[in-house]
Amino acid sequence: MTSSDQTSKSTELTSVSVRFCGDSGDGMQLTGSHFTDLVAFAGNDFTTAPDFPAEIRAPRGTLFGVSGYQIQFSSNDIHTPGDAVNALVAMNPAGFKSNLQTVEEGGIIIVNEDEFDKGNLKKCGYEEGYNPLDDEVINSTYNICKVPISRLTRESLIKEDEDVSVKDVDRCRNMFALGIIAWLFSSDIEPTIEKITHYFGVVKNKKHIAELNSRAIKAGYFFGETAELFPARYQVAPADHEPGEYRRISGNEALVLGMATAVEKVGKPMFYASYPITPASDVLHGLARLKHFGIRTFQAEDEIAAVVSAIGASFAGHIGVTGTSGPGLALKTEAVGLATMMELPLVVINVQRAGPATGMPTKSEQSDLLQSMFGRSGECPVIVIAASSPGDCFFMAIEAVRLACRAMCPVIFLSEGSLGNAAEPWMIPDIASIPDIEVSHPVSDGEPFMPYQRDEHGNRPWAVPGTAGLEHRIGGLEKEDVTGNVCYDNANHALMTKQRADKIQKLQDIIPELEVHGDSDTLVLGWGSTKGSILAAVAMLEERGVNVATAHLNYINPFPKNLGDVLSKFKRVIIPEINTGQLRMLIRSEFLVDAIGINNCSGRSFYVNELADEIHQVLEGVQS
Amino acid sequence: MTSSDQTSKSTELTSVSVRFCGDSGDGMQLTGSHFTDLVAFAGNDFTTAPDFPAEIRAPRGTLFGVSGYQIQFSSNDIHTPGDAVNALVAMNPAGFKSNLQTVEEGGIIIVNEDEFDKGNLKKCGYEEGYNPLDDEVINSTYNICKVPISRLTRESLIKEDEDVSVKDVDRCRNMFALGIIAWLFSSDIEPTIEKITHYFGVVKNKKHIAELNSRAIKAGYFFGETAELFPARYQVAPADHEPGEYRRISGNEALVLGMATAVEKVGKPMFYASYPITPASDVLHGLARLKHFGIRTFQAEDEIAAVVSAIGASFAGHIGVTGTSGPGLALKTEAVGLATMMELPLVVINVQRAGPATGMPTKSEQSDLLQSMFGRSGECPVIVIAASSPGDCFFMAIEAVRLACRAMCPVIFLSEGSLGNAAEPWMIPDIASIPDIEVSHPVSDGEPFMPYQRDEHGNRPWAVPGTAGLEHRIGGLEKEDVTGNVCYDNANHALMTKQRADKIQKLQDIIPELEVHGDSDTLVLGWGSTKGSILAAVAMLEERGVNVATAHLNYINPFPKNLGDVLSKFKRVIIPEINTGQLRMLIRSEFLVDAIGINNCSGRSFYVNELADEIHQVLEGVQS
Amino acid sequence: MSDVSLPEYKAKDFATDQDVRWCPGCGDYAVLTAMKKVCAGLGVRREDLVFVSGIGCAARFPYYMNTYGAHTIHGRAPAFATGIKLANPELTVFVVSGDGDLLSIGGNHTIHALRRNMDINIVLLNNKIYGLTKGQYSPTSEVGKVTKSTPYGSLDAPLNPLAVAVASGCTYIARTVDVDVKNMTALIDRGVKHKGTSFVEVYQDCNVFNHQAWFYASQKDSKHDNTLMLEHGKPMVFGKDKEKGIRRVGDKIEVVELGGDVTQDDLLIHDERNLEHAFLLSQMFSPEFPEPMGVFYCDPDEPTYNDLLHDQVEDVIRKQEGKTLQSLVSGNNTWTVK
Amino acid sequence: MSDVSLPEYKAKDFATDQDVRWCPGCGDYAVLTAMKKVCAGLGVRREDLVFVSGIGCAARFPYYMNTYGAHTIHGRAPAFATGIKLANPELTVFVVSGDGDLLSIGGNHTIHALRRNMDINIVLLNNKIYGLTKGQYSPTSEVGKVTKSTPYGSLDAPLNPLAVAVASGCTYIARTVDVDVKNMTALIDRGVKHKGTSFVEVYQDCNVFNHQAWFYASQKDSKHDNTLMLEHGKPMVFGKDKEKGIRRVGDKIEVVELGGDVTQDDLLIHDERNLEHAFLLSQMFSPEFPEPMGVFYCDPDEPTYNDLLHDQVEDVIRKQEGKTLQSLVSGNNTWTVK
Ligand SMILES: Cc1ncc(C[n+]2csc(CCOP(=O)(O)OP(=O)(O)O)c2C)c(N)n1
Ligand SMILES: Cc1ncc(C[n+]2csc(CCOP(=O)(O)OP(=O)(O)O)c2C)c(N)n1
Ligand code: SF4
Ligand code: SF4
Ligand SMILES: [Mg+2]
Ligand SMILES: [Mg+2]
Repeated sequence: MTSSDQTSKSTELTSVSVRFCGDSGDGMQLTGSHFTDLVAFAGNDFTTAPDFPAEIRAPRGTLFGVSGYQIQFSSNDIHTPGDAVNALVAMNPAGFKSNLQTVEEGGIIIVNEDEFDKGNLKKCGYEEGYNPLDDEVINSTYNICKVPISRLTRESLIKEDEDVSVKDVDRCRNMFALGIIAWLFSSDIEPTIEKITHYFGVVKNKKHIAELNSRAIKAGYFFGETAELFPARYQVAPADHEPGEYRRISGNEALVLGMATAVEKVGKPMFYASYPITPASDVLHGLARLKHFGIRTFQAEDEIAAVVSAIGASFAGHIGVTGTSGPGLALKTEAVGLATMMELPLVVINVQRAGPATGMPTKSEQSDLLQSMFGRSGECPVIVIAASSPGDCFFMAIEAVRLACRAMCPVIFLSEGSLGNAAEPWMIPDIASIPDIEVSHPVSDGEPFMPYQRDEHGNRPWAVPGTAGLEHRIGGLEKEDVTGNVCYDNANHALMTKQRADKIQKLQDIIPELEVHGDSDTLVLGWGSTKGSILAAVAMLEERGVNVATAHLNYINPFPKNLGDVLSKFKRVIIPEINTGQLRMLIRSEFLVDAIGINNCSGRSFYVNELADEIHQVLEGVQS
Repeated sequence: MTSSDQTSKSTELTSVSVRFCGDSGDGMQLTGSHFTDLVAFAGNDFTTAPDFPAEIRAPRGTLFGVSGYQIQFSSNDIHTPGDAVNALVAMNPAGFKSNLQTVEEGGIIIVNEDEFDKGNLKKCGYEEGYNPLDDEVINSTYNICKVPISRLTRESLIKEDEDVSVKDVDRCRNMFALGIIAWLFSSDIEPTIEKITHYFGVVKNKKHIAELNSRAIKAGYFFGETAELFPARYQVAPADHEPGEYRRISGNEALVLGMATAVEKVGKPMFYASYPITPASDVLHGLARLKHFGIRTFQAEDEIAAVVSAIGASFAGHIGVTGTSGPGLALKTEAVGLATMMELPLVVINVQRAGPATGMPTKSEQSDLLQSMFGRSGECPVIVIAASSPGDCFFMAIEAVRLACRAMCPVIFLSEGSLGNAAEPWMIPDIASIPDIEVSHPVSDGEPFMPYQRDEHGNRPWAVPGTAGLEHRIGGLEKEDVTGNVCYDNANHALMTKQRADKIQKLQDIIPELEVHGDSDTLVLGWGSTKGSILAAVAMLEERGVNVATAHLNYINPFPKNLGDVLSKFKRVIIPEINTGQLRMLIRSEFLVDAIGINNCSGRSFYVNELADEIHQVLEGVQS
Repeated sequence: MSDVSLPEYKAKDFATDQDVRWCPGCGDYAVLTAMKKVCAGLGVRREDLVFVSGIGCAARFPYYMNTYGAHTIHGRAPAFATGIKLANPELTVFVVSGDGDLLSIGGNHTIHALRRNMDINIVLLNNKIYGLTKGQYSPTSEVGKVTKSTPYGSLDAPLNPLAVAVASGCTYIARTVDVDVKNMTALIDRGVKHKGTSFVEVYQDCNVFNHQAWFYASQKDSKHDNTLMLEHGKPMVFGKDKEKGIRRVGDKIEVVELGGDVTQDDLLIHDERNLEHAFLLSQMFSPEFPEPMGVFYCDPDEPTYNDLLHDQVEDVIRKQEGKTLQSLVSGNNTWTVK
Repeated sequence: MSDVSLPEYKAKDFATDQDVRWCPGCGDYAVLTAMKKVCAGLGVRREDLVFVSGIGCAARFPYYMNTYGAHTIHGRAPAFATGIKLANPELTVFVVSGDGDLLSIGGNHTIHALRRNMDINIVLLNNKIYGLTKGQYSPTSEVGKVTKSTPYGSLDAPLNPLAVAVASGCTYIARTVDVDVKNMTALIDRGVKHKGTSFVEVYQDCNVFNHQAWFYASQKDSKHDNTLMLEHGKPMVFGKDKEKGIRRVGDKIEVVELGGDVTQDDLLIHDERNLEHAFLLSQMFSPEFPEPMGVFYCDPDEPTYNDLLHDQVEDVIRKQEGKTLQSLVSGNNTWTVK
């Protein structure tokens, strides 16, 4: 917690990181989400990071059943969910045990002490007879606040004259905890109470549940006020956000909305075919609800059927889109080659997760960049773009559709698990102000139709079945220039290979140039989700009196036109990545720049101070 | 034809390129193969390149039904099937039309003029009334020898007192043509007659066919002698081959024999699972015959089942091998990731063909190198090696098995269509002199078994089902170091990622260093099939007084230990490839060397003079 | 899709300018002939027809039909066709491909297309061999088949395409022989008009790598004893002079000679609406039984996936009418920064 | 594989040191219980057992069996098991996986494993949902299923696992319900002992995403009317007091109440050697019919792929005896350079 000011009533902080954790059944995601609403309404900037248990529900109280939700909120612009946690809420010993090391020294830990019984302590592997809440080292390292949340919740909600279900009451513990935290950070609980009342009361028609939840949150809030558990109360001033209307958005939500917007802007329906896979499934779930916005979704029998049916839909004149994560992308590669050869628009979304193989499905990584660039047989270039924040997924989704249509070519759109699931405040764009995407389908002029006759951009016409006079056949065998007939001629193959690469390169004319921020002889160049960490780390370095410039790549193939120029202006280029150096490899090879990598391939984002330190070390010549 | 000497009887040449072409039904592959035997027995060096029709049989006489077979033979070491053809045999107009441009100016063209009738001329698209054999330009450019092969064959074989089938007789036209060519190049036809006699007479028990064929070849030979069609007769002296026993071998044959040898050397059975695909199917066909050499083959339902069953076999203690071509490799990538994670030996053979997508299945390319390096999700390094000549496929197959077992890791073994189908003389290795491949399987020592406990090379133990006390479970989720339990810990993932990469890097200790030949400030660095073209081009440049050094990479991941050193010694590095620059990209990125590519992505090998010219141009600073 | 009246097509109008590249004598030619006839008579505009295939000799089919066409990748034609049909249900979509393509690498897409009852038309050219890759055994090859990849004979029992179609819930299932262009035309035609997936197996001769594999069912001298032409509601008779029939005895069936005691009334009646019966037909193998030709099964009442999707989309649009994109993007949980 | 005598196993000997990570109340627990019993009683050494799975909740199975195990990739378990079995036929190989894994992405490998009659044992944990990915519909979900990926209801007709198994030529086909551990144990046990592929479908409750999907077939109050326990050679009766039965009428079957005119003699007799009968059983759906449990089909006479391969290998070795590797490498067309 960075405290900036002291007031009599509450300590003013600029930035706070709170983490809720407990059993998967404890409703931690919901609690975190509600708290995020509160800080959002209070005008703070924020970033969130849910931390799901690995793939599977687990028996209550076990370590692998722990679910967490972290939020950092601030009066400044922030970009990451925070390195160290300032306040942890642990609803059970398993949550406590597995999250303790994330808390800063001296940080507040609110525990539901009722759950620290023998059985639960054993379930998460504490030795018989040991209770960490009594551990001296722990008590001296952290500010442990033991609250009998289970008991207090029951006591507040079970009244003699009312007949309530104990199960329903126990389900409100998380709201009690939320109340405590809300009090601690001086949040107004009214918006949440309103939402709960509306959701349970009106939508679900369960007034009594609404009532219980509201009472629980109030009880927690009042408990915080009364119990004098905490030495101080804190407050985070509203951030200095650009004026406008805001909402909270996660990367997967933004992607869904971006696709819906692209449909309107391109004036054509979208066909989204997918096979469920973590962390991309939510894109399918989201789009499946948007039939009224021109989107048809298809859950295929596997990833191959998904991508192939999407190409079929593109052939039939829809925007064919498919989404997946790394292992699914591996399965789709042969078909992406087909789309490249057929020269049809196709968007392949890859919400990356930690690999290789099944890897760690719930952890995030940037390690599919080279797969996206090169993971196909033959010389098979495709467009590769990446989103750099949750909200950016919206705009890059539109870009993906624009570029696919413009170049009649597959686009691989890289998101990351950490973007897909994380949320941030997002200034709601004015849809009307987003430019249209131009697409045209030829009609017959009576002449024989030449399906591989290229226009000034090097693109072939997108003739759609149902159009009289343009009947033609395409396929995965090499095509003859202009006619599109099957052709095994050597010179023709060389020409077509070049044309397929060139039309992508030509997109440099219609993508934004790379912007550089800051003045230094060192450039920190990033791509994808690292944007937030890099900005925060650079700001931290600035505080230390160290200046570096930054630039962030959203377009990987083609690179922005000015990338070479930009790189040539710096003495030193540092590339931080959540992999072992994939962008670095591309940059080194293309520009022969001795780029230095800062790499973290551990399935999590950079910690800001870790990244700042590593950049600092590079600058001091102490390469780590 | 490079003539080196004149004798009264026949002109002595150092090198000749002959091409047989005709309809798929004309037996051109067989004719070429027989002729190859003749030059082999005569002690010439040679290289061959069959040129199959594109994928499919076609109606007789059409252009796309043309089948060709080219052979270059020489008294020197040669490495390519020859750029321009010195003598062409065209059995029909379609063959003539589609192969004319391959013939050198002034070259000999023997045509079966009987087939140049209206119908056949029309079938291959000549204008009505036009016969290329009467074309003045053609006649002045080439040395056209019109021979009524069809008629002469019948006349020589149909005797009044014998009852032969006309069909059988007509099938001997190719032998008649072979006889002519044999006479022209002073070849002894006896070995072929013997072989034919044995094959048809003994093996097939069709003495009359043997008789017809022998008579046809003799008739052709005598016709050459009598008809005075040719201004001169030629002779190619035996090459100065190292003494020893030789055979002819193609890359796919060598690969099969290499695998059989690996089985003996490793002392374990091999399980080869594959799904047919051009040009890799012959590996399946060849291995399927070797059940008595410890090899079981399995034709799976698709490429995925093939690779996965091979991994299953490796788990069970066999050497799991799968083979395919580019599109099939694309399908196997997810499973290769699994083998990487399970840390089991696996060999994946990729006989590359021209891509992307279905591409040009019968044409060759080197364009799957980057797919092999990076075409998997996550950080998923594998061993990548490549064969550089048909015969080298034998040795690299053994290497593939050795490295896979040594590092408990998948090996992608890159061959090429042009290697797989081409043949060259090969000094038969003494199997006994090939070192054994060491593999050990642990047995229980009573302690709990740790499946991911690494040895000094960084490899985990290969414990095989059926071994008491070593029961364990492995899978595609990230494993905990040592125990192999499923593990989502961040630091562990980073560690395992590093260990998987490191053990491959460590193989540098047991693979040969890169050898450099020649003394120059320019290095021509190749990999795969370009070896032959590079050597020939460099020799040609030497004749022009230009010296360059050469080195050839058989190991791509890891690179030979001394590669960086080698590169640093040269002012200029040129990398010729049959793709758009895939090895170049790896070299540039890893060593920051401004390597210059000479690239031909047209589905055929380099022509030697083309490559020599391009290297020359680079040296003169005129980069093409 | 356009409003001027339909042109009168002849079969030859569907020929393309591409030379047909199958081997002389290949059974695929007959299918091409039949298909052109079907297309000429469908009452559908040329531009509304789409042919989709995978990879193989058979899969060259689209190149020879002057309609829209896609020659995709090995095994994936049903998925490609699904995308087309769901994007534009007005199109008449065909899948024509081989036994390796549709049953080996593509087996899964085939059964899933069938279960969805997408209104597409699948024609399986079954030559019991991999033609294009020059003669390996296929999933329909008989046990013991000696091929390049099985020099000592294949070991795996063949997959039964029509049994699998029955089990997968296909709503129109038929079989024909390549040489019988007339019946083939009629069966495909009816399949196209059928609402739902149609699946037609064609016994196709590969003249080069598996010649005569089907001669028992296609040649004059043998076909009468080895095949049986199905007619809905009619007794199952066969033989040159319809002198033989199929009779049920308990849980089994048997071949009987007609005449004497045995009359047509004793015979099994073909009922194309009965799924168990269709399964039974799929288990009749020569020489023990004649192999049925014609329509095994037809259920015109099952809704198609594309219709259901269409209805669902319409329904959602109706219910959500008036929702704007801007309101969707804004969501209902916003705050304002001033 | 070793010569000392077989240890006496108890079910609990097959537990591993790994915590079982399924949700409380998940039907997978019962299968684990049954499987440990099966393994304890098989007479096979622990080290000769291998469990293979794909990806999914069900696919976690191998981690909980103290034998050799492989948790592979989504859909590919049958192929992995095939490789193991062909490499070492002495091993007893199991595939345990979910409906998404074995029938959606892995459908093709499943049917090809079945047709090959590889001697492996497949247990399908069918919960009619994708559990691990948190609740999308699966290929066995009923039409109209509202899930995360089908908020307006699914459109595709489900795949019928046992019908597909029948059509694919599987030689041992059975079904059971998760709660019926006793029968499940017996059915899996018999399947393992069966020479050839055994395929056992388990109606498995996903307590979290598809709770109660099978309650009609598993709960005391409903199971008697909704299921029928098959017994070879016995009439097909069901109901709490076996008061109902299945009777054939012409080409169809019907449910009848026993008593009055109707006796057990009128009922259909279950014959597990009859494939058409097995297909019929696969088409019995509640509530119209009780859903059969037990052994649908068993053909112990079909040779297994692994045995055929073994024989072929032996045969080739015998015939080629004495051939040396050096002679193979040298070939028979050599020349000598001096
Ligand atoms: C991914 C992939 N694997 C393999 C192949 C090679 N291949 C092409 S066609 C074919 C099988 C053809 O058999 P079938 O479908 O029966 O068609 P047919 O040629 O017999 O008509 C194979 C294996 C390929 N093109 N792509
Ligand atoms: C290639 C690939 N695609 C998708 C996934 C995501 N995935 C994991 S399990 C699963 C389905 C699980 O359903 P089922 O097989 O029925 O098992 P259950 O969890 O219901 O037991 C999916 C789609 C994956 N791991 N790999
Ligand atoms: S190989 Fe067989 S299937 Fe292919 S075109 Fe020739 S005859 Fe037809
Ligand atoms: S999600 Fe369903 S299937 Fe998976 S473990 Fe939980 S209850 Fe079982
Ligand atoms: Mg076929
Ligand atoms: Mg399931």
